[in-house]
Amino acid sequence: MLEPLFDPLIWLMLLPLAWATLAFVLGPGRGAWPAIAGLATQCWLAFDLAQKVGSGGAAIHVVGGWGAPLGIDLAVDGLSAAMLLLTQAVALPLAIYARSYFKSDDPAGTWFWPLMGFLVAGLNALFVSADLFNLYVTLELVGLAAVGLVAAGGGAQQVAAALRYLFATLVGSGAYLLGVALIYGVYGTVSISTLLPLVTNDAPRLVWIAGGLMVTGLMLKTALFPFHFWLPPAHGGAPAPVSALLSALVVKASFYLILRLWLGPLQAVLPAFAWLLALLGSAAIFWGSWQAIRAVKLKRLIAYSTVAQLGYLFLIFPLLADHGALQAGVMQIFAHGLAKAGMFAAAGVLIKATGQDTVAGLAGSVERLPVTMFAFGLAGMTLMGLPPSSGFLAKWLIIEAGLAQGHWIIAVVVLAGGLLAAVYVLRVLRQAFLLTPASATITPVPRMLEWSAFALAAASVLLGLRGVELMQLLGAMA
Amino acid sequence: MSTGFIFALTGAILFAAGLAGVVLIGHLLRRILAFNLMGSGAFLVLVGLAQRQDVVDPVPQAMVLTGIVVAVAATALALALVRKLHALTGQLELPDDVDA
Amino acid sequence: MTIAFDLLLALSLLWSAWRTLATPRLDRAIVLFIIFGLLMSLAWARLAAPDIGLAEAAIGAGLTGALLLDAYGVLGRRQGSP
Amino acid sequence: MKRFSLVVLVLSLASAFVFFLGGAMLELGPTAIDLRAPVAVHLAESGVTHPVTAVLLNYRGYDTLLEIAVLLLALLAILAVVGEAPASPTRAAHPVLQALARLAVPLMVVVAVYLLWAGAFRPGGAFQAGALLAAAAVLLHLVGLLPSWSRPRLGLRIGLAAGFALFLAVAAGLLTQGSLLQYPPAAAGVLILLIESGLTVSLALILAGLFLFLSREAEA
Repeated sequence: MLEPLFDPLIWLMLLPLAWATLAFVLGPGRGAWPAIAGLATQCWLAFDLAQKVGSGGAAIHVVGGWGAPLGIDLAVDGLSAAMLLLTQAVALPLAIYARSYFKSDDPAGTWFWPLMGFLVAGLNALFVSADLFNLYVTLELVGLAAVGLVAAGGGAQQVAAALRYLFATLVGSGAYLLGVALIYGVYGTVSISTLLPLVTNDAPRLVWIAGGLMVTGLMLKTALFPFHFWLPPAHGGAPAPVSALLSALVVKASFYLILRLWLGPLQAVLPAFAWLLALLGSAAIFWGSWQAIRAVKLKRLIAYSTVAQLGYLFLIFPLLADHGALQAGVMQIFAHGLAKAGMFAAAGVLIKATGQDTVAGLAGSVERLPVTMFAFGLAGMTLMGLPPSSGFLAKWLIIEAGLAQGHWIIAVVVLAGGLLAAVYVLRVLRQAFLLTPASATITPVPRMLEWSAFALAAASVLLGLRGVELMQLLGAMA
Repeated sequence: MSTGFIFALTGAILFAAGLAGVVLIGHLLRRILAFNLMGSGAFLVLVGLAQRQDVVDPVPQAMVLTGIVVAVAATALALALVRKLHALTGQLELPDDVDA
Repeated sequence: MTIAFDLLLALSLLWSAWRTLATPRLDRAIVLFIIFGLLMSLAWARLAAPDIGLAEAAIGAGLTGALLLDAYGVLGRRQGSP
Repeated sequence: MKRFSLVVLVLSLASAFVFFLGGAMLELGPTAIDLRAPVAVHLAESGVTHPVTAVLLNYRGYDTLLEIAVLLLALLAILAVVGEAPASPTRAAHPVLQALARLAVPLMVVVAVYLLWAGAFRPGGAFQAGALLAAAAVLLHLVGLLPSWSRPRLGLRIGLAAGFALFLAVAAGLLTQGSLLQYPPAAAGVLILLIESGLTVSLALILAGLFLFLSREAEA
């Protein structure tokens, strides 16, 4: 009976809750080491779990021993295992980064560690949950932790951004909750596995309304165009490690949930909205890229790039009949997650070094901070979709799935988006290659900051060479 | 017309009214009120619709207890942010978002 | 008879919610919101959910109301008229 | 004018939404799953006799675990937002009010203990008890007998986190029984009472903290 005691699935959720609580009790500014030790263990657990799922199929943990629909089930299939892997793999380098980033007197860092712990716990709990109401609680955990991180110790702009974000995320989960209420009203259960055979094409109208509410709420949380208004101030205004966590992971969590509903309990209902989502995704690519090209501030540029890159994820919905489209979506989640975390981390170094957050102020960075600019370039390569990066693989898979099903328009959107990404990435790099103005002063930054940014960006490129393993993992669907 | 159904319908109207309030009202304290109305509406739908035959169902009731606690947590955080914003800017509405 | 009471309660809920959003004075809006919370506890009692009724009265109306009034006291005082 | 058309648009969308939703609600037949039967059947093994408490702390206890995390997290986020500020001096209320509060608070504590104990077999439980204790603290603050909190010292931090930590430890310890939160039927009642007692104290501190940490900052 010792096996459940070491179930990696459950410890991926318990461990971050434990170190978050410990960090809170330890007090203001403390808790970095428990966090890093915890995250390192979680990385190992996530790998272990992915291997088990890859070879043995989906893993289930029956909380309380009751079993759905009376109790709550936790389930991990290939998709969940991939998301867990990405979360730990991004969070660990960012924790190492954050330890050097927040000086001891930085008010933004006072409660960073417990907040980050609850954020990671919420994300992991979300990826393993197989119960619609439990998912609502995890959504709130993620949302409130993210808002707290954005607002922490900030000035008026940051607080305003956090409020905007808070209202968006609360309305989003409110709409999701009403959808769950309607589903419970119709079927008498909120367990995904129990709902799966019950929801059919001739479902009552209420189920369609519920599906619409849940997906709309989650779109708001994912910042899909035209619901992206809250993202640029929040991701652009937060401290760099927070921006990185938010852009790489938090918006992906609500997207994952849309995908989960789409492939799972609401598969009879949601595909009716497929082209609407793809249309909004295309609009997001063009609008986000255009705003990134025009942005004055560096982190604002990167935040708008997130709006654009999220658009690609929604292009896969009309293509999901083909398994390749799911692979494309997950590859894009990984590519953008790693690249954007690396890019925000690099931006944080540049801002610390130059003391300002404008694109124009980057002149001369290449000679002063070569590692960081190289990291920025590598991450940019992934965003543009240049081979051999994972971004290339993701976009290639989308184009392939689109052409295979005769939807060449999707291929056109992807190619145009890549060109626009090249414009805003090259805009930054060109500025960095300019000669240093005589007046510019560059503050030295800790080496650890530069190298953790570099590790993330390099991983986003190298993943392109090892994409096959990830694809195999996805084959293990429930 | 059962008690459950009446309150489920009331909940639907409250949710819509609260949502409209969150979208239309700029004053932040009122927006928090509107958000709370929206939440109460969703809770009423959850219990009311499940009990539309007027038979007690403890499962949605427990869910609503969870939801109420989450709602007060969110409300308190929102109030903290509004008070901070007011202390910093003297405003009770969100300033325009600018990139400069 | 009970249906009539339920309908009356539902209408009072909607009325207090409407007044909460529409009344021009902020302090009245908050008081109306607390009244709304108390009416909600009544509704929970009608739905045979006394646990929620207790929690709603203590947390929904009580604590949330106290938080709102405290915030109003500070923000309203600083701003002059609401 | 633009504002007016926006109001009209949103209100008509909201009305249309209510119309469709209400209409769709009327079409419903009976549900495919009815959880009332399993809730009742397993009540004897759940350790409590009140069905809502059984759902809240046993069948769906995992929801409650995460919910306490949300509450602790909200307090943490508030601390991160408001930062450090000196405790504001409290203004003493009228002596009659203070006397009334001194009378009311012990009564509230007694009722809270009753609610906690009653939760096992009738309406009540940790949430209601904790909320009542928090209300007592807020009352003491309002009449000037309890100052607002300036910052969470170690003792207070332990108190705030203890309920959640205890719940988490019990949940993880029960992994030896086969899964998270799998109470052995014989010990379920005691374990649930233990968790609820811890939660009552921490919930009272957290809910009071939501008020007392916020209250001080604004008066500075």
